[in-house]
Amino acid sequence: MKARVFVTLKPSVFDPQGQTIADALHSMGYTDVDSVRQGKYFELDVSAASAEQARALAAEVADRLLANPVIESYRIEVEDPSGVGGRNHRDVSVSG
Amino acid sequence: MKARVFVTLKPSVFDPQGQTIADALHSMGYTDVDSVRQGKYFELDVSAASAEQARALAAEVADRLLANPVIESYRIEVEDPSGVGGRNHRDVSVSG
Amino acid sequence: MIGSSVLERHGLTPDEYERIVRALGRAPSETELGMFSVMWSEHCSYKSSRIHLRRLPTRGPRVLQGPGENAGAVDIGEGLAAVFKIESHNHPSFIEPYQGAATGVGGIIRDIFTMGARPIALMNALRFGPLEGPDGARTRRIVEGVVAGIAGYGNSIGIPTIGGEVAFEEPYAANPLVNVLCLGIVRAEALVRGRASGTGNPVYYVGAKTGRDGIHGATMASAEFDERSAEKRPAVQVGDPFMEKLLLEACLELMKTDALVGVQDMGAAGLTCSTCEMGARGGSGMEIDLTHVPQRESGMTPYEIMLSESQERMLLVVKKGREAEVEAIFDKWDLHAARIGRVTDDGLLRVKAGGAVVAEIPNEALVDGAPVYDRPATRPAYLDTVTHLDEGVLAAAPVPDEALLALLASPAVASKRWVYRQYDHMVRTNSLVLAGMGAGVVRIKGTSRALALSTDGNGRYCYLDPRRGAMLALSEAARNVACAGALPIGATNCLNFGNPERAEIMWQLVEAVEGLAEACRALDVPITGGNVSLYNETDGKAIYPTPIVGVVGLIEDARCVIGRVVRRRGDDIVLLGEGFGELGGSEYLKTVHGLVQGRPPRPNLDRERALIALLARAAAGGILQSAHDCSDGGVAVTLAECVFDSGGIGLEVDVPGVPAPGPAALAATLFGESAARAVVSVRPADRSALMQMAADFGVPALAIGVTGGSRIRVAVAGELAIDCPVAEAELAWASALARHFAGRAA
Amino acid sequence: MTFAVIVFPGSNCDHDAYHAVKHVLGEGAEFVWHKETSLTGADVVILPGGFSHGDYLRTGAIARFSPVMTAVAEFARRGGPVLGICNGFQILLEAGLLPGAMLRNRDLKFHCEHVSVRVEQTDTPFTERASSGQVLRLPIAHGEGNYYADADVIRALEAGRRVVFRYCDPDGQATDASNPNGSVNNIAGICSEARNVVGLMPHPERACEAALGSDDGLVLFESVVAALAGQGALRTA
Ligand SMILES: Nc1ncnc2c1ncn2[C@@H]1O[C@H](COP(=O)(O)OP(=O)(O)O)[C@@H](O)[C@H]1O
Ligand SMILES: [Mg+2]
Repeated sequence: MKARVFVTLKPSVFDPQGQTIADALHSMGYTDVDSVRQGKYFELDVSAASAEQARALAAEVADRLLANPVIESYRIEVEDPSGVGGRNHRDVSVSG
Repeated sequence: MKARVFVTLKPSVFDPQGQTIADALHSMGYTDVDSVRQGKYFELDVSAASAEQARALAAEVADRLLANPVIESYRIEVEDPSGVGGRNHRDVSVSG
Repeated sequence: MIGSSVLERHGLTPDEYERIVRALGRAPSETELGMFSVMWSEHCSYKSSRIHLRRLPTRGPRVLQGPGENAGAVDIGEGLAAVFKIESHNHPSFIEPYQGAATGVGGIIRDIFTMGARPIALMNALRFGPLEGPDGARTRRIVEGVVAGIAGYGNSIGIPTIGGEVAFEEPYAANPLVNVLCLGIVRAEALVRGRASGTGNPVYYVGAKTGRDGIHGATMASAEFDERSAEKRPAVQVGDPFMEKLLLEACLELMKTDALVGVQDMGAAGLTCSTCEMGARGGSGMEIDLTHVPQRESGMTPYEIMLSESQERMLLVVKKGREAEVEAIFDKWDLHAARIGRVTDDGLLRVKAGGAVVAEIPNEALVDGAPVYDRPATRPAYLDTVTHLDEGVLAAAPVPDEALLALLASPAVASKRWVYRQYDHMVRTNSLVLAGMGAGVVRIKGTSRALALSTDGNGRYCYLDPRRGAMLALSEAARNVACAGALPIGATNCLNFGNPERAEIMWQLVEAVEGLAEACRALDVPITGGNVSLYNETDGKAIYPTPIVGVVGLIEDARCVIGRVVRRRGDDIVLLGEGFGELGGSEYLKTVHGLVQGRPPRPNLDRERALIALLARAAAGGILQSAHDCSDGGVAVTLAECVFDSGGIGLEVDVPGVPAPGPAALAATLFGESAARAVVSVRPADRSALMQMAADFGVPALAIGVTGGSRIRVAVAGELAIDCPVAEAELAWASALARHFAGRAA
Repeated sequence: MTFAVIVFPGSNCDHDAYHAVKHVLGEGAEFVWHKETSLTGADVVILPGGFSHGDYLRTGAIARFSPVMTAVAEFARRGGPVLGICNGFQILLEAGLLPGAMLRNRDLKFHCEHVSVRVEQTDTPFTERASSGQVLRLPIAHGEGNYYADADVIRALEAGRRVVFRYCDPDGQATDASNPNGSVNNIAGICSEARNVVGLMPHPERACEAALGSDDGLVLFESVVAALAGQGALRTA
């Protein structure tokens, strides 16, 4: 089963990378891009009996290794195998 | 409007970060995590009239700057403002 | 009257509050209270250490700038000044190792270029808990993060990290130390000061936008850890080395013009500290309007803006009429220079938000108004027991070969390559001694000169005897630069201690400062600045008292620089100085017997001074092939380190035995850590010249053997004590540190 | 002879390249700010090492949009010798002036140390004074020097003799143990099809004086001087 973990800096934390990318886009003429935040994205292949189980595992892994709770928060998406066309039906959880 | 760009290494490209994380997880006892791939995740705040427009802008920006076609491919999600509960209804496009 | 909870949150006592009311002649507004709380915090006001720091010698013929400015400066000849300072970022590095260490590097670099100097070298002194054992996993994560953070910032901005030290001791497990030193070069007459003067001159804000991050960082750095520190976590900031690189280049470009009056970076206590300190130094006032301060988040209150510790921000005062010129320079670097106020003549710091005045405080009150405490100091009871070394245990000593291998593999002695390989130590092409090969040495392009740097400080020594420990810290740092061929000309120090409100901790601090002062006078190395980091303790458990000393040494002819490693087979090995078999507090006792006991070696400042003078002279005379000081692990470890990285050259020596109690005699001779010693190698032809010179300088010198073969063979008083292949010893030494991290996730 | 050293925001080996060319080699050197649009008067162009734009996003990803890069591409198209060192190499890759891309070092750590590099090709303007198979001792200092290109590109590079430098052991053997970052085929540096654009991760400019631990890097700069002297400087109009 696929679990996706999105790790982003907490809103209050400064994101120099996103800022620099936004500046670059502006100087390239993309003035309609108001702001950019950069985060990390993890695709986990997990052996789990259910979406719940997969999500729980992903959350534990995110807590312990993937995300730094001091400055980052994360969001998890699990493809519900029963669901049709996977990507449009998700089990979502948010932390931080 | 929010456009999300997910940049991942092409499957053919070795991902040292993902591999290291997978190894770490295994040594921590998470044997149910079969594999990990690490990518980048961008949240763009864009001024656009429609989801299509936002997606088109994000795609152009991803093509020109956010992703390197030699090693990476990307996926875009735009929150459809008309859609209910945003996150479950998306306009998805895949490249690379 | 104000609630005690409010005062507590601001780390202020009722008396201090009264003092504030007196200074203002009224009750402070919330913003003003916040400003006082950060300026009067231990971190900014030095209220517990000030009266003791006065004891440090800060003057000397070469001193161009002593303590009080953003950094100290010494004259290095040819019209140039070396600007340097050491800073701690201990608490942030525990909370978030990567960013904590990275922003520490960013902060000290700003201190150097605000003086007008081009930063050319970084050093770092690190202390962590044990790499294995109960906290091992957490400690390894902290080490990985701290080293990566220092590398991430220093490498990116392009300043070489040329040296430092790392030690691992239990008391640092919950309170790691991250001290960073930066060195810069400037033409002496071009030194810039952090002064605001010239009524009507505009005040500019340049760099990163102000966010809510780091609010109360300064007070955090002054509050001992406890369960509640979790809430303080948002005080962590993310470093932006790219922004700082732009600031660095833009500021140095601006300083080439004469449009600048004064500049200061916004570090601890952010906008509050930079505005009032510049005003106070210049004997003037300042008025700023917060609506002009670039802000990252909406709806920030004046309190938040004045206390924010967002990184990579500078405050500048420039000459009226030169605005366009100044703004053009920053534009070139894609930086926005925001004009936020002007210099006034009323000695007040006046802060406006739109029309309204939200704070109006005499600069003096904020900068010098803080109370100065002479806190009670009493000798800790633990000293009665730990300073006694029970010889009994030494009976069960392993054979010297095993002891040597154990010492070489101990993290404190082992090669630090795993650390410094992650640091760009060559950028700017000035590094004459590659990392790991001795003290850090950088040449000064355009001159014949070079500067050597070393940081040292043995927490175990200081725990057992803070006065001696501090003397030995300066001694070792000075000896290390002398081993590179340099004459020590100035020092900076970072005093890392526990909670000064405890009399035992205060005693350690006082003893250490007095010891440091005495050593500085004896070796005449003035202290040009430094930093004090207190409250390094968790739930009442303090770190070892740890004064870290950074010494700068001058080498007039860069071609005479020497390193730790012997150069060829057949050279003579000479032992300079004398061993007294002092095992107290030694690495040997800790590693081999698991003891932290006894009194540390007796500092012998006269001999130290003579040895340093001899080393510098002999190196300048070109008669030394290599030199390495005796410290952790004693003469045996020093001898081994002299041949490591030589490509397998061995050595055969015979050292005199020391008169020590029975079973301890051999160990004491080989692994005792008596000060004022170094091992040098010379060509046979130069040997008599060295011996003569040593006699002239009054330094005991003994030719103990030769380089050659492929084994480390050390005899004591004619009896072979150590006989071990270089390859085996070098492998143990080279692989020990990396082994703890191999195969573990970054 | 004039070397143009391009300065991007975040370049930090620009002064090192300048020093090597001007004070060690004794040739002319000039800094060119990235916002410039012309390289008139330049005989050689150096893209120096560093962290352009902080290396945020990807190394070299933002720098390639600098105005000066149009002039660099034009200079290269006309056959002018271009040397990309470390971050300069990464910029050339992002700009498409050289094929492939950089991944993070396989151990995810920054490496700063001297390594051995074997000269594979001597028919480029930056290696003509070296001998084929010569082993140079050069410093590396990078966290993302793990060269990657797909199999076809690698095949084309090898077939076209465009791998100019390879990591090796001191005896010249390109072993896996001597590969500091995991680069495909131990590739340390490559050249363009026309061979005038060369990029490498090691730092020759840091190895031009014995006092710094090695002067093996000097040969790259001496080569281009000889190359230009030989064929008369190919100046940009
Ligand atoms: N944290 C560090 N950063 C950079 N270099 C370091 C660090 N720790 C140790 N080194 C280097 O490793 C070598 C050995 O360090 P150390 O054992 O403290 O030397 P010494 O005993 O002569 O003072 C020195 O060259 C030192 O600069
Ligand atoms: Mg030491």
